[in-house]
Amino acid sequence: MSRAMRLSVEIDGQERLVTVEPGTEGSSLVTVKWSDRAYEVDVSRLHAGRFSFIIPAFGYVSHEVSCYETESGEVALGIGGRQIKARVADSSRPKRATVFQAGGDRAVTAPMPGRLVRVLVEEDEKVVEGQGLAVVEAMKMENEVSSPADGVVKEVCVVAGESVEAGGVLVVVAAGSLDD
Amino acid sequence: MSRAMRLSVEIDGQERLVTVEPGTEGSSLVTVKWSDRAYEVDVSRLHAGRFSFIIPAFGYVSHEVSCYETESGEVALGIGGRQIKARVADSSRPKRATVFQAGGDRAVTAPMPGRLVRVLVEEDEKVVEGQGLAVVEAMKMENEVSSPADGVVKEVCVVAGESVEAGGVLVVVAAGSLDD
Amino acid sequence: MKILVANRGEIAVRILRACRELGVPSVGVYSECDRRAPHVRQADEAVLLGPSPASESYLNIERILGVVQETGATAIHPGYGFLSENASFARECRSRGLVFIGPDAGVIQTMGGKTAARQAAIEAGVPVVPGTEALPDSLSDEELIAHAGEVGYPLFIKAVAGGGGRGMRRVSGPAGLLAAVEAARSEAGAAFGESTIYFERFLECARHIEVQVLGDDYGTVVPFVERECSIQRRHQKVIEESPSVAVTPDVRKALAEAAVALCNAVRYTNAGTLEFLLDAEHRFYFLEMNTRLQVEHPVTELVTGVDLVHWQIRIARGERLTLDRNKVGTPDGHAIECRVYAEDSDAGFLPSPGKITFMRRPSGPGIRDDSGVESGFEVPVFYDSMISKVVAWAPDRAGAIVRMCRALSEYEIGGITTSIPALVWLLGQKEFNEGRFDTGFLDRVLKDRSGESFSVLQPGETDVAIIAAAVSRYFADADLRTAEVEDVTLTPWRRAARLEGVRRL
Amino acid sequence: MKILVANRGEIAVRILRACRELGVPSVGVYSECDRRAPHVRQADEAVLLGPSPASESYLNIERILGVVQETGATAIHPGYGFLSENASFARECRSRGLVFIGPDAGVIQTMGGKTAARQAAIEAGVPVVPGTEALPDSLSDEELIAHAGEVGYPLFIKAVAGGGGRGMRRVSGPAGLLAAVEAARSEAGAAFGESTIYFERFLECARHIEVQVLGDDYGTVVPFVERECSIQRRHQKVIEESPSVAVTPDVRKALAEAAVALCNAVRYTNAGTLEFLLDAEHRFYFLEMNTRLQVEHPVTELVTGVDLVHWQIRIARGERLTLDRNKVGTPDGHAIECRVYAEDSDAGFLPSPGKITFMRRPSGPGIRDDSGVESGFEVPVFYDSMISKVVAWAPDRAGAIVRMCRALSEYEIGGITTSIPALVWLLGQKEFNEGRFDTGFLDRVLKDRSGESFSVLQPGETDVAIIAAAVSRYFADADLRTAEVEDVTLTPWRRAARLEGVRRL
Repeated sequence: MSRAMRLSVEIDGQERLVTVEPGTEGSSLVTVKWSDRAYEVDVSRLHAGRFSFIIPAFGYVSHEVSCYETESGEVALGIGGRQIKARVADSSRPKRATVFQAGGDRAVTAPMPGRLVRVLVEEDEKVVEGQGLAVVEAMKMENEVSSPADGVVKEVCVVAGESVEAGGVLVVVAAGSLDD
Repeated sequence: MSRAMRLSVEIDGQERLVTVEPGTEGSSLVTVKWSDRAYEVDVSRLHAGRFSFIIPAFGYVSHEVSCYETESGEVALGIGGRQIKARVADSSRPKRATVFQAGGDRAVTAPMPGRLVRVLVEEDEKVVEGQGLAVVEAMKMENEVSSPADGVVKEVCVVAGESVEAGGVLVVVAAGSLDD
Repeated sequence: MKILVANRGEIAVRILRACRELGVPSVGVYSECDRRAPHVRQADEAVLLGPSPASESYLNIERILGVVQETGATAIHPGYGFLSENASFARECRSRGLVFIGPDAGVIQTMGGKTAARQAAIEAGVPVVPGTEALPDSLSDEELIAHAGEVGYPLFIKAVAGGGGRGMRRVSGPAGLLAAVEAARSEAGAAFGESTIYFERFLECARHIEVQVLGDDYGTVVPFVERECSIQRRHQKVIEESPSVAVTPDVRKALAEAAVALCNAVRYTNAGTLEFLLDAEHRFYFLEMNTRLQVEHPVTELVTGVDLVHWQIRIARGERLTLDRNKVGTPDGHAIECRVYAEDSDAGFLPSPGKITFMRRPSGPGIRDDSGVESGFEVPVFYDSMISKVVAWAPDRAGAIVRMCRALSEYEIGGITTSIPALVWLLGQKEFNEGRFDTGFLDRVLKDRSGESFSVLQPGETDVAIIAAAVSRYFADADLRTAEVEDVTLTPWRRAARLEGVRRL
Repeated sequence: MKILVANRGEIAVRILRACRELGVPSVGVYSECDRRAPHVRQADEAVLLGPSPASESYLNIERILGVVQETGATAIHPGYGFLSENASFARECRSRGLVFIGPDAGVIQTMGGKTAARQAAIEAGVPVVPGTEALPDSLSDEELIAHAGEVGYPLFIKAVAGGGGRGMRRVSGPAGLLAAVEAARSEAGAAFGESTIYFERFLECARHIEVQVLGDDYGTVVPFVERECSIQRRHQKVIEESPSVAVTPDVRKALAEAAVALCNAVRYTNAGTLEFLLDAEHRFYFLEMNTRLQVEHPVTELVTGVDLVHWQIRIARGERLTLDRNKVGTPDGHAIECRVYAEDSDAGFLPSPGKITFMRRPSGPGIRDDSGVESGFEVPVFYDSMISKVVAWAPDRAGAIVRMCRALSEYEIGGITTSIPALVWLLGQKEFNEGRFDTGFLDRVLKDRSGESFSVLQPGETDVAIIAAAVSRYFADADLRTAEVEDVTLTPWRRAARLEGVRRL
């Protein structure tokens, strides 16, 4: 616990390079810095993933925050009954590559685990942005998954009745104008 | 998880040599055996230290049991709102030696952490079984610690005002008849 | 009596608690994914039904009746959902000499069909929303248009066998009628195996008001003070309360009388709820009846002091109702219930199943938490996403609202995403606080927000969030760097064992 | 108004909840060992007082008043214990222009001295237990014996400045009197710095009955339906309830009148409690007054619907009492409170501080849990061992008892030993269920048990216990043997990091 750590933290669409420095051995204080800011923070860990922060610069308020990594790799911060999403990465390591995003192909994935009820398109079918591609049922609700862009269905990766995992690819859409 | 384990389990003052055998990979069933008994047990772990056991031999009852090791090394089993104490040891390893118990000297220890309020005896003083030796305060309560046997105070290890840990030795009594 | 609770989640826990309090032995049932669910441990006995899909477990009549036989249960409590309004299941139970804790199978059948229930209400002199009888598929387009004209626009096309908003279409004029009829019939046919529809006038700015009743085997029917359930998202209730700010003592009396008239007419027994629409002129219209316990029954319990589940069981074992009708018809204070769903309200209310890593439930004065999950349990994808109900009581409505806000601020569920942020937002809305809303309110304001997040950082909180994200990651890594892991869930054994290396047999 | 809550544990959480519900900003204070305590997070702001011993933190007047200044608090709620009945602290607050949420300092002083309070009661025409005035240390042995003879045996020697049973001795005849006086004086001197004692008749088979009152600044005093607190271990309350089975409507009326008479006489304001003994002939005698909120106030809240802490704050900010005296003087149903202590009841009720590794709190219909700890918190050795209060409400006493039993069966606190097994045993006692007990009941039955464990395995449970002990150990070790640890508290990060080895900066 005696070494500093540099992290990339993305919240509200903005990325900051944050340094966390521990206090002296046995102290509950850490220093957190980014840009022109430096905060002393009194950290109390209540449970794995649950913290109370007292930040003297912000007065005597005890900020109770829970921090959990979600299935999609984001960090969900529970603050005052709200759920804020963040991305945290060890800045010394390369970022997670974003699959399929580079080329013109878009992988359309299941937003949560469930059962594939219907596939609404076929391979080689032209689709427009927002058009329904497949219906996933979870918790008694049917959820339509729609195309992120205009394009052509390049591949249908699932069949109706199958179970799907969160993030599992349902359909691949080759993006591009329909007039191509 | 694929190997059997042999344990010594002491409950209600009686010791049994118990074998735990895992079921097939991925199964929630284990077999627990001792003496002439063998039970299949459907184990569900809710949390570290918290279990639901369904033991077909005992019907469909789900036994919800919590298991925590106490400061003194015992296992506290929470069963139906009651707290049962047990001792569990890996039978392949030697038992924890009982300090001071072998000779005529008895170490009298603090039953819980606290502050030593008063020492009631002096070195070389004769004491009788049940006689108060020291008073430890914890949680606003004064608790008198008494002699486990007739004997002579051989050593007083603490002074009033000091903090004491659970199990910390307060006084050593050389056991023996007072007429010695 | 020995009761098998043919349900799961919070309502199974609720019923099993009642069994324990009444000293009645209980049997819980569970599907494979529910092995760790709290209701399994709350039951005196717990039996595995089968695989996780409801059709193979909680809806598997044959298997459930098999468990009844194995365990020697003599009664079945169906809860809500699943088999609770299945008349043939109720009939099958009774034919086997089992007590079905609910009304008679014939009553379930009559009141379960929407047009039959409307007909019963009309015969009992209870006003209904203007509408048609069941419209056979054989009707010509002209006949359909004529029926719609009589009802008047805007109107709802509804499935006779409907529920949960399926097979339902709103039509604002004759132009869209025929296409909507087609769509509704097809959806209803797919959902219920029965495509028959009917038309009902759509009442604008109406409230959803309902009356809880209990009836015993000796002809006594007791109506309770009303519940207000107008806060709905897509016809699903989100917040319920009792009493309603819109119901005057006169209307309350008239609602109670209407409820008793209809219940007497069909000889209703056990617990049930009559749903009404109340328009801006304080006129009410019978909508439908739920022949079972409702999700929102706790608000009634808190303003009357009556344990409805205790009474369901007592009525089922032949006791007479001894409630003071005047007392249970008048609210003592005010109660509000918030349904907590495992859903990501910021992502279009997407279901959010998964493992609950930590749970701190609200507590303290005036708060009741009926929950069906706990820390360590994995919320399954197979069933409804409601995981908990928080209920607040206070002497008045404003007090109940602030208490609910306080409770939600204490509620913490780690590992999954819940609707709590959306509830907090909703409780802060001016119209809600002033009691000015109807059944369309929530959908309207949600549309206005067009997907805006319910979890917005307040000024100054961004820095706290950055600190939290960074420090939590720092500690997660630090744990792995240090030999002596300081983890509260690690027992001394495991700590010791980790330090001395892994022991082997 | 901005309130500093000068307390810790469940009562601090209770008061902070009330502040949040009333929209009043709050300041919490804490000692070093309480950094992780729930009250620190429940407060809007939280300030470290100092080291853990109470004298350096929660009793450190100078430091607390310093925090008031730093945070701009304008009022202090002292809770119970600590500074709650310290008249000079109350006076100091008022002299600095702070609102002390409690009665006037002069009233605290008058009613805090036991003999002065007795005198005030006598003057107000309220019956007191036969006894003497304060007996100066200068009295001769003969004079002491004469005073004792007038009071009659058996009698109690009590410390004028007494509390918590210290400086108290029971004497059954003249023989032991003088030695007991000596012992009581010495103990009282050590405990309170004041050795003066007095004699009070010991009433056999009496019950401890108390009356909650609220008084406002405008002369209105409202008495509440009584609480029954006879279930005590060594003068410490263990179970409290409202109403008392022993109090008839006539006695209830007379108790309320006596309470009002005394409060009017001393111009009592804010919350307070008058303690009485009630003998087998339904005669009652004033014992003493607690000039603060009591631990057991929730039972009164549950049978009257009144939030006493809300009213404490409202009275302190000058509001008028608007309670219906008839309503709050008549119980609606029955409420029972069980105090959960961190103690090992099987080891002579030894304190059991330590880290709470898991906590599942009871919930559901009719249950309120007021707790001051949570999972991950280390219960300190420095303060009182009460960690939680469970309160059950039902329409009648028998219903409240079964509900309490149900709640205690759900309550799980891992890592420390608690009094829950002893409470479960107590709730099962025939005399308790029949309402046949007095203040000596619990000590008598405990003596009869002579240390027998409250946690006895029932027939057939021994095998389950052996299985549990072995399997839990098996899994603890198995976790260390397998690479992929299945631990619900392990975040995906840590799981991943563990698998790929420890990352370093």
